[in-house]
Amino acid sequence: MITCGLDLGAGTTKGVLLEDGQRLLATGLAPTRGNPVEAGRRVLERMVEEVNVLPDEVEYLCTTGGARYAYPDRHLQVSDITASGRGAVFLFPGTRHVVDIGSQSSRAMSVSETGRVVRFKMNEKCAAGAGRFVDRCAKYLQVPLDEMAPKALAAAHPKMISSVCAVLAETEIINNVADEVPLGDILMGVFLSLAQRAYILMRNVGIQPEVTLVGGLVRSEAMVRALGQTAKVAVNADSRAHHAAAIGAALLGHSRLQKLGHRPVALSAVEV
Amino acid sequence: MGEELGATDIVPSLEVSDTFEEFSRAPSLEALIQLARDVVSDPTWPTVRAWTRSGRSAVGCFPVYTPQELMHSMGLLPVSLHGGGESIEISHADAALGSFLCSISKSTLELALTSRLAPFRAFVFPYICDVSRNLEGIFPRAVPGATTHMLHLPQNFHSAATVPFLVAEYRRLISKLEKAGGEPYRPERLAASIELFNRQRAEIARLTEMKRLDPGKLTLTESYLIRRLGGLLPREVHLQVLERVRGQLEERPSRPKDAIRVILVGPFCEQPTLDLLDLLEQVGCYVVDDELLQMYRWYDPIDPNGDPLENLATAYVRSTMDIGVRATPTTKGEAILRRVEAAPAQGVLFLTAKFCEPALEDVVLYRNALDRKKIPYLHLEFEERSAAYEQSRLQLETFVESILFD
Amino acid sequence: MTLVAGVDIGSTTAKCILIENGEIVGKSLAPVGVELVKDAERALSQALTESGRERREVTVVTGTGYGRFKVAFGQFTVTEIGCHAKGAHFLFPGTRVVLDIGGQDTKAIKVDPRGEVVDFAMNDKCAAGTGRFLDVCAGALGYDVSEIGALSLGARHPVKVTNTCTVFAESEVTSYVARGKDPKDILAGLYGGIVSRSLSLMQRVGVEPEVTFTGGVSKNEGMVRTLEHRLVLKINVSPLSQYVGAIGAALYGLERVGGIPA
Amino acid sequence: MVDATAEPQFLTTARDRQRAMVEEYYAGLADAGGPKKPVAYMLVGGNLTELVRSFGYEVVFPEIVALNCAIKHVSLPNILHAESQGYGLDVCGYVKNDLGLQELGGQTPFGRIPPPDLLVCSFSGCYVYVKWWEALAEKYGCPLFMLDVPYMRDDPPLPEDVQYIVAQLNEFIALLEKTTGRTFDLAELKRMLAHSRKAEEGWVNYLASGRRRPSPIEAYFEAVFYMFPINVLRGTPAAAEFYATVNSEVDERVRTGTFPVPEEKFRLVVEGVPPYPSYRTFWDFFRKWGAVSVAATYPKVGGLFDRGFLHDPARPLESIAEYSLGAYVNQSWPLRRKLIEEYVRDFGADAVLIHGIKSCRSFTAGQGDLRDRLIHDLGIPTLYIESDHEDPRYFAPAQIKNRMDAFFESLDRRRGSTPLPLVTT
Ligand SMILES: Nc1ncnc2c1ncn2[C@@H]1O[C@H](COP(=O)(O)OP(=O)(O)O)[C@@H](O)[C@H]1O
Ligand SMILES: Nc1ncnc2c1ncn2[C@@H]1O[C@H](COP(=O)(O)OP(=O)(O)O)[C@@H](O)[C@H]1O
Ligand code: SF4
Ligand code: SF4
Ligand code: SF4
Repeated sequence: MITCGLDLGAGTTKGVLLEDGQRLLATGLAPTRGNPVEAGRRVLERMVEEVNVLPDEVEYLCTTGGARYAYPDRHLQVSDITASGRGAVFLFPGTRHVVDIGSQSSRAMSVSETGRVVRFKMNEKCAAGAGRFVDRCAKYLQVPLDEMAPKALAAAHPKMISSVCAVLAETEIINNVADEVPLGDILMGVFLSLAQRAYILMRNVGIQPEVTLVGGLVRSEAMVRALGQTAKVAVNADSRAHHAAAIGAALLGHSRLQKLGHRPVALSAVEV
Repeated sequence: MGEELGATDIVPSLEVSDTFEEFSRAPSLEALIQLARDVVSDPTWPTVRAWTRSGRSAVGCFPVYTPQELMHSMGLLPVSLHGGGESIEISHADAALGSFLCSISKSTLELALTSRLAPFRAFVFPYICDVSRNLEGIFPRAVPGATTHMLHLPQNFHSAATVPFLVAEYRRLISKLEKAGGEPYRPERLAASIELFNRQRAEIARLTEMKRLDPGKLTLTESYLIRRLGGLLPREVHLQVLERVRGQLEERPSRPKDAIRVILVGPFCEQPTLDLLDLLEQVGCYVVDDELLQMYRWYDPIDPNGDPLENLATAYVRSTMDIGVRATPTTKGEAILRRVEAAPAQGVLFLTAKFCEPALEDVVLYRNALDRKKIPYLHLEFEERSAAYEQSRLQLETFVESILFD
Repeated sequence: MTLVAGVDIGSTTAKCILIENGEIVGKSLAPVGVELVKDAERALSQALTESGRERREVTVVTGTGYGRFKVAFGQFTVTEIGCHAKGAHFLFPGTRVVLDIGGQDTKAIKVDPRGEVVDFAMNDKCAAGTGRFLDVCAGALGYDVSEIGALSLGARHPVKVTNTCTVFAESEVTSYVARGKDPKDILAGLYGGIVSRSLSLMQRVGVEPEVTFTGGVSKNEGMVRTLEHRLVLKINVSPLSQYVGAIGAALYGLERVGGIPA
Repeated sequence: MVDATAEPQFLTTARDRQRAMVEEYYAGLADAGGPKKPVAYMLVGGNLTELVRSFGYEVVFPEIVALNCAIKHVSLPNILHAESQGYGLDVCGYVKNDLGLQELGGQTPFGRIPPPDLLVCSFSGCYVYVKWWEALAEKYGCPLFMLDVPYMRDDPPLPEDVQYIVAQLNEFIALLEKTTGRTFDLAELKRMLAHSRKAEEGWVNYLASGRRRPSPIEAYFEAVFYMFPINVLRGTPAAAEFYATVNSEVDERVRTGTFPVPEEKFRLVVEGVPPYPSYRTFWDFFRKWGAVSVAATYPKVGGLFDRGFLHDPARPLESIAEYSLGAYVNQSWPLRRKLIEEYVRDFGADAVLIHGIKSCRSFTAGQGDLRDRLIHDLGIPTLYIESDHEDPRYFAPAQIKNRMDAFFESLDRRRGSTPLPLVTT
């Protein structure tokens, strides 16, 4: 029984194929570029090709992420907080606290042993402290995203960024460059500043080990380190955790399918 | 200040007859609700214009506990002010009031500064919080010529001196209202008004009880709109509306769906937008008890015998509900647990107006009690003019899913 | 014959103006980078080159803008608030209110008939509603910010941009583009939002004619039109609007050395 | 320009005495709590210090503890802790500091703050008081007395307002008798009120010296330090003696020509709660421009003694009632505006500075309207600056400095001065 989870995020669209609610068959990723439906379809197509199954063998599709309602060929949609919680516990069964940092938002949640969200907290109105900030810094400092972490981890005296704004922080970074702060220190400062913001959310929810980081920022080892240092806890991380919400969606899809006992018809786009 | 930005676009849309017949004659429940929706969303005060057309005066009442019975008995139309809703743009009020304040205070001032409160002769602000209180202090300059009054609402609910003080306080108000187009105060007329309001509140209580027992019968928004009319229409008319609604609802079939039962705590003063209220039920909640529009529900029946002014004051002291702007030390936690049990509800939705400090502070006390009993809850903040509900939807769905999926 | 210079080191651009005999004789504009001190020097030398003058001819250099203390070679500093007032008064003597929207902040300034600041209001530190907001959103539309001004004219069905946060607005714009919305309509929506926030700031000082619009964003025709429409007022915009701060600074310097103010 | 890095000129003996009094006070709290030395928590606005002390209570003012934490830069951990308990960003910083501190065990750099045995809520001027004390009552379960003080809309207050408070005070006395087992000692209360009156007279003299030109006192930044005795130690002889010391130093200052800034250039009236977490930085921004505050509303949060009210031992309860009505923020906006306008006139001020607090609505809501009236109706130059009284995260030095500079620059210009020489900082 194969179920698909699609996480239609603001920055990137992530997908997974899951077999019997247990085995990850494939993961896929594509930039969303404002068109989640197309991105979702592309991710699905590629995954199906990769593992060589017929599209029809994917029996249930559950969407999540900001554009979860936009994708017509779904059977169910769930919120990305619900999904991330499930996904994190799937990857690290001991998880009781999840931090999710994506391109535009950061959230913290506490979860039960089944991955059910017990309490959560997110920033609503302001994108400060989210991945977009990292992207802009990368662009400005001309360091590709993947090369940020090694440089940041070598920092001797990380320089924190005080500006709250994901856009205006650039100016502060300019000043740091002007003051000849080493690149590594600026980069690590960026991650530590994000961690600081995430930590406030985490405290609001209540921190309980194990803590798992999910979302795009998990790709950066420097972010994992920064979060661990700031919150003074060990942080589970795994590159598959970028797909945590997609995994969670696939899992919930699986349990729905089991409950129903048969494959339902797809919902068409009901609302945005 | 002085120039009239925005005032130019006040174009009265809805017209209401000064007999308010259309409300008691609406052909169906749906038609009535549509009418209510139109009236509530019209920033040009159609019911107030209808009332004042024959030379009568209207009083704007800021939430929560204004003694509307008293105004009614003096031949005035008490109208609940709930800010500007989604339709108005804040461009003047921020400057006068500051940015870190609830929407209702800002948009109420914005209405004043753009001459949209011209149909009113007087305004009453109760001391429910520092914002309401300070707003009163800057209001007269915004609506020159109108009377404004700050009503001190006592917070000592145990002193023998409180009722006499509140009676004296009401008398201050009376003398102001008499100068603002009110007929002279007469106790027997107040007693009659109290009886009328008792009947109106009893009907509202029936309506909310119906929603509690059979939440598929009417939506939260429907129930809200019907209640909200009470602050806009003459009370006699509203009573008729309520009685007809009761009859129509009895015949309406219930359409139950798979939803969780929650109680809604926090919006006792500023009111969420209709879209947000819709959203609560769309994502799969049944709101079986709420704090919306406290002003029409603040008393048990008021004793119609004896000195009516004293009875009105006693009612405030004895039987107002535990909301954020009424001091109830050491019992807040228990109160929320009782309400959850009485509903009965599976969870609590805290929906507080952004920057509403009294509500924010209570949430913590409530949360502590709910945590002890492991009752799920969600806290959201709302603003009048936030058209983006995606973040609220996300959080609401997560909350519902956390209860629905195990 | 006093030649004076004003150097405005903004958050986004460095501007320099040379004034002689009450007339502007040279100007320069360049983006600011990481070394503000050098940017300031470069702004001045470019303006000199452009006008064929030499450094030693300049009697006084006055610095303004958020990087004013980096105009290390200057003799005086004045805040950009004072300079925008003075500069706007110079260009439009009837100015009573200045609205300056630059790269990172927005200011409303009330001035008296002599061009002195009576009152001012500024926004909080957030990129919402500033030039940066437009830069980012223009990027999401696939344009440069200098192209979007004319583009928005003639919008018929402005979209509603619900997010004020620059980051959120950027993806809102992206999704409108993906849905095939007309860039005209998206821009009109963006301008509407910025203008609302600017009006609220202007209300703080009180709106009265004449209103002069300064700063880089005033070069955006669509913004000018939207503002005029909402104010129901014709507003002053000079071709030199981005230089207004530098003009004011130069004039302050002139006064200081006893020259004839304009 | 003034060298902003130099120490401001304090009245050193008085300042030392004040420091010692604060230390003694906190030291005295070390073993307080419980039946032998019970602790009452009280609020500054409309406080009942004398009455509660006459029953042998030690008094704690969480607002003052909070501002002390902020000045000492230790408020943020407390605030963050309260936020992690669910207190939102927009809740008053004092409340968050206190509730965070309580949860963390009450330890401060100036001593441990004991938990309350009695909560006295004088609801005078701030609704947050009610909410704050509710939270403490829910946490500690100790008795709470709510003194409902009518908002001051009429000056002088109506007799029914005073009667209402006196009736509540009598009920409070009965409660105090019950909780302490002591009987009310009227003579003792009168003695204490006499001490208070003396202190109040001294304080009023101190404040009045701001009328001199140049002003020998800093009526905002410096006066804040001298508010401690008038709010916390009223009813003791020490408070009265303290103001005698202060005033003799003010005289000394006039004689020797030592002033808060070497050259007084601008005389200000200041409205609003100070930005305690960045107190010195803020002050330096002023001193740099030769600006001195000659009168301020904030030092009157405890009571408007300088407008004629003094405690009266001959009318003990009535005068306590009148006192509690008179807290500055319990004045309606028309009365607040009148006071500020009078200060501008009586103290010969050049301008008004309003410091708005993001998390305090009581003081702040409507300050924009005040600003507007002062500038546009009365032509008084006014600057509005916003930050916080407790939360260091809200202080944006560069922006605040820019606004100050622009403001003083324009004031200076109106006097016909020219731009500032460059200082590279
Ligand atoms: N190698 C990397 N190093 C640092 N950050 C990364 C890396 N890869 C991705 N990211 C961050 O992850 C973000 C995308 O996260 P994602 O969870 O996919 O967001 P969304 O779901 O909102 O689209 C990007 O904005 C980027 O900042
Ligand atoms: N040709 C143009 N058309 C439209 N907008 C422009 C143009 N040039 C600059 N801008 C806008 O002006 C902003 C810079 O304004 P400026 O006043 O120079 O800022 P600052 O003084 O803060 O450096 C840019 O962010 C951009 O949005
Ligand atoms: S501060 Fe920056 S990230 Fe935050 S709302 Fe403003 S623009 Fe967005
Ligand atoms: S919403 Fe809250 S803060 Fe605003 S007026 Fe009402 S009670 Fe006061
Ligand atoms: S007056 Fe302001 S600072 Fe004081 S307790 Fe009330 S809200 Fe807080």
